[in-house]
Amino acid sequence: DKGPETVKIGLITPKTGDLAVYGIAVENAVILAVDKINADGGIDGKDIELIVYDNKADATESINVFNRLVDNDKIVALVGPVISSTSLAVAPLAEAAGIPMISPTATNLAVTPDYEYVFRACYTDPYQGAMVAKFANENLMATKAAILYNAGDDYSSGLATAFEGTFTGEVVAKEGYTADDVDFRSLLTSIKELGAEVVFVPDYYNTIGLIATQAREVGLEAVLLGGDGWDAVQSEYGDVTEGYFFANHYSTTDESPLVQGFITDYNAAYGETPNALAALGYDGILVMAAAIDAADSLEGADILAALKGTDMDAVTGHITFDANGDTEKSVSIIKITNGDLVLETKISK
Amino acid sequence: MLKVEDINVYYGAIHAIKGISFHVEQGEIVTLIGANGAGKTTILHTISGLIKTASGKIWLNDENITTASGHNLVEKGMAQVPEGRRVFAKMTVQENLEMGAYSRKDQHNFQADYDMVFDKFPRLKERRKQLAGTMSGGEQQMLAMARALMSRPKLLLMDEPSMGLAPILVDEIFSTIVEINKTGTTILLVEQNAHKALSIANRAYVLETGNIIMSGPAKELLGNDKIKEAYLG
Amino acid sequence: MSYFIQQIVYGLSAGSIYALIALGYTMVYGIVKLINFAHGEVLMMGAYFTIFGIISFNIPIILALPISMVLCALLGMFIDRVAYKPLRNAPRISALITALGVSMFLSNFFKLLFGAEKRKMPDFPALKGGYVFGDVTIPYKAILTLVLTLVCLITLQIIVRKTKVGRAMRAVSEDKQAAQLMGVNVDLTISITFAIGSALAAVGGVLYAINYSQIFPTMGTLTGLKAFVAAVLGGIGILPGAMFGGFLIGIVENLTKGYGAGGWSNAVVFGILIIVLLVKPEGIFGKNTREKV
Amino acid sequence: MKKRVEYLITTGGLTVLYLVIMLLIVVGVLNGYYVGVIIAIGINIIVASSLNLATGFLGQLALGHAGFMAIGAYGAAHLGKYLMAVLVMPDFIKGIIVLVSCLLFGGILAAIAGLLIGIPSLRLRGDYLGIVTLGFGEIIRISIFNIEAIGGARTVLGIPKLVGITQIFILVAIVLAALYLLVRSRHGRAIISIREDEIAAEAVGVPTTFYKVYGFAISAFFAGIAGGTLAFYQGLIDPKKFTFMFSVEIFIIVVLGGMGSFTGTVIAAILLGVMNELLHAVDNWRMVIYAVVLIAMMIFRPKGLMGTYEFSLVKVVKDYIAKRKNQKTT
Amino acid sequence: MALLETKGLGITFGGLRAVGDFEITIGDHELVGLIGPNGAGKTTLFNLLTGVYLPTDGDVLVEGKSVVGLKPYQIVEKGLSRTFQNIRLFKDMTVLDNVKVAFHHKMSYGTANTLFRIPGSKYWKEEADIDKKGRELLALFKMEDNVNDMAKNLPYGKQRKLEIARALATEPKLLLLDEPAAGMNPQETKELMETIHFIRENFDVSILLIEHDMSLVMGICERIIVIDYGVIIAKGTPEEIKKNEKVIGAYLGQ
Ligand SMILES: Nc1ncnc2c1ncn2[C@@H]1O[C@H](COP(=O)(O)OP(=O)(O)OP(=O)(O)O)[C@@H](O)[C@H]1O
Ligand SMILES: Nc1ncnc2c1ncn2[C@@H]1O[C@H](COP(=O)(O)OP(=O)(O)OP(=O)(O)O)[C@@H](O)[C@H]1O
Ligand SMILES: [Mg+2]
Ligand SMILES: [Mg+2]
Repeated sequence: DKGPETVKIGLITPKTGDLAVYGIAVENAVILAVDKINADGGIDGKDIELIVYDNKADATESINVFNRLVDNDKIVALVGPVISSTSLAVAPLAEAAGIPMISPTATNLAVTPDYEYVFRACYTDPYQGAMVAKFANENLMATKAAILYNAGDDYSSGLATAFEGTFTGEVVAKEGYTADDVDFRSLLTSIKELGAEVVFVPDYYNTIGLIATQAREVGLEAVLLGGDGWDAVQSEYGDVTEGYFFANHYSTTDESPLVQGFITDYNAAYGETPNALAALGYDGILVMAAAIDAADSLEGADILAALKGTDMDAVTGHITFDANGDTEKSVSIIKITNGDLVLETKISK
Repeated sequence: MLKVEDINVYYGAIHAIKGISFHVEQGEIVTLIGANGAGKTTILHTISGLIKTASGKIWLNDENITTASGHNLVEKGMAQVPEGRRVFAKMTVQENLEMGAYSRKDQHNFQADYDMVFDKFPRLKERRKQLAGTMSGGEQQMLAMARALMSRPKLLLMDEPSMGLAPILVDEIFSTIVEINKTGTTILLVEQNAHKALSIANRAYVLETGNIIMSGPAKELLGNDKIKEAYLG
Repeated sequence: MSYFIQQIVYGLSAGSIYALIALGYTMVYGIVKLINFAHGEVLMMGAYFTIFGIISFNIPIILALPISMVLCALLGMFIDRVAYKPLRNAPRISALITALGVSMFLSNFFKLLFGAEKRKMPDFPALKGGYVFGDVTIPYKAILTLVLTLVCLITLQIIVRKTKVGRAMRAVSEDKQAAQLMGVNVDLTISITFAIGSALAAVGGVLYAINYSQIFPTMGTLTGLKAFVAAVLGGIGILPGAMFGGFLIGIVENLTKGYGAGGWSNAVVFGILIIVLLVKPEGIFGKNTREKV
Repeated sequence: MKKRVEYLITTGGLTVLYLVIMLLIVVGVLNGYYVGVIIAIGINIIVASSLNLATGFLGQLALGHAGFMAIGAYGAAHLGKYLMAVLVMPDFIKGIIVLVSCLLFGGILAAIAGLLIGIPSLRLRGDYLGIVTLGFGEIIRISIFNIEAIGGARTVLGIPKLVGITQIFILVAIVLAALYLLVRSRHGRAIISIREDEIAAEAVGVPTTFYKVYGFAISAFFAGIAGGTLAFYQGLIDPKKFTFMFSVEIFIIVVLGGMGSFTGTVIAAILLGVMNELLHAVDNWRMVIYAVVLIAMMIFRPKGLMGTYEFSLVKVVKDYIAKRKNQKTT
Repeated sequence: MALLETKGLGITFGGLRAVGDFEITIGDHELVGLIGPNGAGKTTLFNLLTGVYLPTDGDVLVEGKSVVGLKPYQIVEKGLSRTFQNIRLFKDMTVLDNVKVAFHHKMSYGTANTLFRIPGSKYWKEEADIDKKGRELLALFKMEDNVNDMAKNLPYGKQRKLEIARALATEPKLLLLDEPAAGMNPQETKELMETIHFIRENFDVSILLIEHDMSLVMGICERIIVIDYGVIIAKGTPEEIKKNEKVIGAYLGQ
């Protein structure tokens, strides 16, 4: 019995459309990992064949490309989709098809619980939001918080809701904005008037750059807090985010050879420092490859069994899975200090 | 002055002009008559460069203008009073006249021409500031003629200048055409009102579905029985 | 009260960017009757050109901006020649689709070339801060934006109302064939229109980048759309109307954000547009031109 | 030929087509992937045909159909979730009842929204109406994001998956047939006459305002049905889907196929759907190529692939019979 | 009771009094000409009668009942129908469909009937009925061979005829024709006169006709109304009008 020549793994990620930035970061990291594994001899001597399809961050497209990966390309395992809403669309299909799936970055709570075959490499929105609130409560002793979030984004509004639920002080304002907004001065002025001590702003770093710049402009003195989307904010907006905190999966200042190796390789391949999404993508494929290797089989059920037993060090921390298929990692709280990311503390439940 | 040699014009698959040749000499009034859809407007548009020929040549004063761009022909002394007036509705009478003089190099030198057209069409002088679109059909027709005259054309193409006009204006328009011609402008006139057209023209061509079926001195055609029956009613 | 005034100031500064973009939009629409969806992308490219000039070639912004305006003008003319001119006599909706196609092409092509991520605009120390009146701050950027917008409006008005080119533009907008019969070079006139509109878009793009310190391939899409809404609000084809519409949108947007309805701001903008059009279908400054039968 | 025979021919043709598809699925030529693509195309056909009624036949520029689709999707999904929970009956019957009633419910909600926007704004012309519909679509989208009760920015989950290839085939057939029958009636003639010349239409006795609102509401209704179908196919709704760009994609299908031709809409939806899949080979360039193809198609076929031409099986049959007769007589 | 009666009808655009104090009465089966210089207000009067413009003053009575404020389509239902100065056909519809649209207000089947075409239902009856009527009407205009042509592909003369046929399909009591002979040569005009004659003989309809072609107006109208600057300056038979000094000065010339 010779079996297939390669181990086919699919990746579904947005490469076009508004969310392409995140999709491409994940893709880059996954390709990097696959190349590395193949250079080291592959899985049991077989190369990984990575098949990547764009899904425009759209659910319908995700369903189509998933079917294509399974029916036409005959993949044995799936990494992705990257965006939560598309992961939600694919998860039941993966379950039905018996294809083990690990989404590196889908933070929506509902992605994993109902599906045995579905895992994720990141922690969930409610968990992360709650941990930041806990940090605000216990470490910053904040009594008045404001929340500023992207009302058109489930990641952002999910974190906002979780924060609101856990923060023990008074939430003086919860203000939404839309994905394409660029002018936050009015919102920030109104938050300033209300005297918040901390402002929770769960969004991606580009928007944070804008918001932080304008926060300084309107003279807002409260401390801004954020989630993992903030990662990389220091590279261009170090000055305006000085002294702010955010939750992250990993820290680029982590001394571990795994982390530093990843950063060096990524930098060599793409000329930039990997962000948290890239790190999660990297971990996602490593976990999956390790499981296939451990399973010694290309059967979904075997891989699934191996996945469940995952217990490995990865870039974003030590990974084991709970019954849902979620990782039980602690949250690193990072403080932006002199334009650098400095680990402030680690928080867990 | 104007020579058209064997031109063919198509609208997509429709063969609108089927190998037509004719000429207009300096100082003449030549008229093209023919039923609806015979191709009269198409010919004028082709001469003015609005439509391209499929084959054939057009000469203006011994210069081949077959492929010249429409906007250059005005400088060369050709102007057209288009079918349906086509005045610039949202511009004033004054601005319409300025558009008429658009191609002229002597931009500041046309007061005399204003006087000339206002003298011919006193109504326009009263309405200098009125928006052209709000004027009545007859007034617009006058404006269209005045506008064309502002370029000081040597050759004036006119497409059904009497269409939709009150009888009294029809007479006026035709006498104005004769006047313009007398001041040295050659005229190619397209008309439905064959009787009037033939009575002021020197020569005429009769057009039928893209072909010239008859031509000759206007007076002769006016007496021709076939013409009488088909076009004079 | 000062809080309110501060919101209005921010509104005016955001609004003047919309206004500037709307000027170019409305001008092109006024002449060729085409919603040039690619206008937003030209704006984006204007910002990129400028930033590349500043970062890669170390040109001062005073020089980089005019160069970028020229490049955008050329780009605008090019787009018109390639994509719109062949459809001059086609159904208008076909041209609309082409405009959408060009818009998609440019933003996606740019994404491929330069990456989808947002890039930071260099800081201009001279533009930091603002005049302070009690509790109200008027940022220098806002003043710069406002002044530039007014200058552009006045210049454009003079061009369209007083010059020969302007008259040709108006003639072309009414009747291309008749204009040609007057000796107007229709294609050239339309090219000039696109050139001016696109140069204005470049200015708008740079002002946007200065105000919001970021550029990215899709920056023009929504901004352009809102600028078009501004143009429609004011009365499409009418330059002061576009200006007014821009200010109105900027102010409305900032007030909704300033008073606790940030998530609804775009909805409110579109809501106001709908209400205005229902009351005055031709826009605030528009003239009622009913079809005469 | 009797009308009844004509309808029989059409129904027969559709049945054969359905059987062929099912056969191909059974023998494995059409795998899950192809079936999924067919279903996605089917949904696009429904929404694009509905838009064609408003834009191609009624002649109104409508750039906000994603909004109507969203309303239909949310209405159908929430009612569907509720009904699935409360109804007690065999699964198969329950599925049919829930599907039909929820799609109708979503469609009616969308039609009401169509009325709300249509009544005041249909006196606007051309581009102005386009901008208003665009704005309305955005308002719907933003409203969904801001109304937590219906899901807000979150993906709506737990929607029963009731749509497969059979359902989509029947739905597409019904919607196309309904639109086709509508267009070929006094109502359809009234609608088309408005596109051709509103003033003349009114002058020969067509209540133009009524028919504009009527056409627009029906168009919204079917767009709502498409939205519900999408929800029941995917089992979830991603509120981020219903953007202006999505409205534009639908609009592009209509114009590319030919305004005023349902045949064109079907063909364009299929072509674009297939092209979308083929372009996965060059994923990064997908949108760029799509845009270039779009521009090129418009330049070379400004009236769309089909213009206003309508394919009719009945006509093909008639022509064939006529040809046979000719051969016999000569 | 007169078919059409106007009382002090007038409209002002901005400062311009386009029609003022206009009083006419038209009875059954009349053929009346309306002439006057360009911009006199003839087309505007048609627009007032057919509900396109709302009069600023005065009243329009059709069979004794005011129609002011009604929508154009409602006025069609009252029995007025018109053609346009510049032809307004439904260009991308067939000739037959152009006519069928005009039967709209005589039909009554609803949407349900459209979608569920139950044999023997109203849909079939009404559609069959107008199909027959439409073809007959076109045959009367010698256009039976054109029924399936697109309106835009018809020659100009037939387009004019189709517009008239379409107006007749609404089964009007009064037909308003706005410059039907514009752009026609004398030969075509003669044919048009025959068509109008023919309508007179075969339909129970009155006609009000605007025209600048005197051969046509004088040739077929029983009486003529002349307006200038929106007001009536003369009324009478063709013979009287031809001799009227005012009309000669303002309109006819020499
Ligand atoms: N834009 C066009 N597209 C297609 N066919 C056209 C177009 N313009 C004119 N035609 C056709 O070309 C032929 C000649 O038309 P043209 O307008 O030149 O006639 P004409 O003699 O000026 O008639 P009229 O007396 O009505 O002005 C006609 O058959 C007409 O239908
Ligand atoms: N909608 C309008 N707005 C402003 N002025 C108008 C409008 N409609 C008509 N007019 C003016 O009313 C006057 C009468 O116009 P109308 O079209 O009735 O003339 P007419 O008698 O039909 O002339 P013609 O014989 O040239 O067609 C004209 O001066 C015209 O400019
Ligand atoms: Mg002509
Ligand atoms: Mg008139």
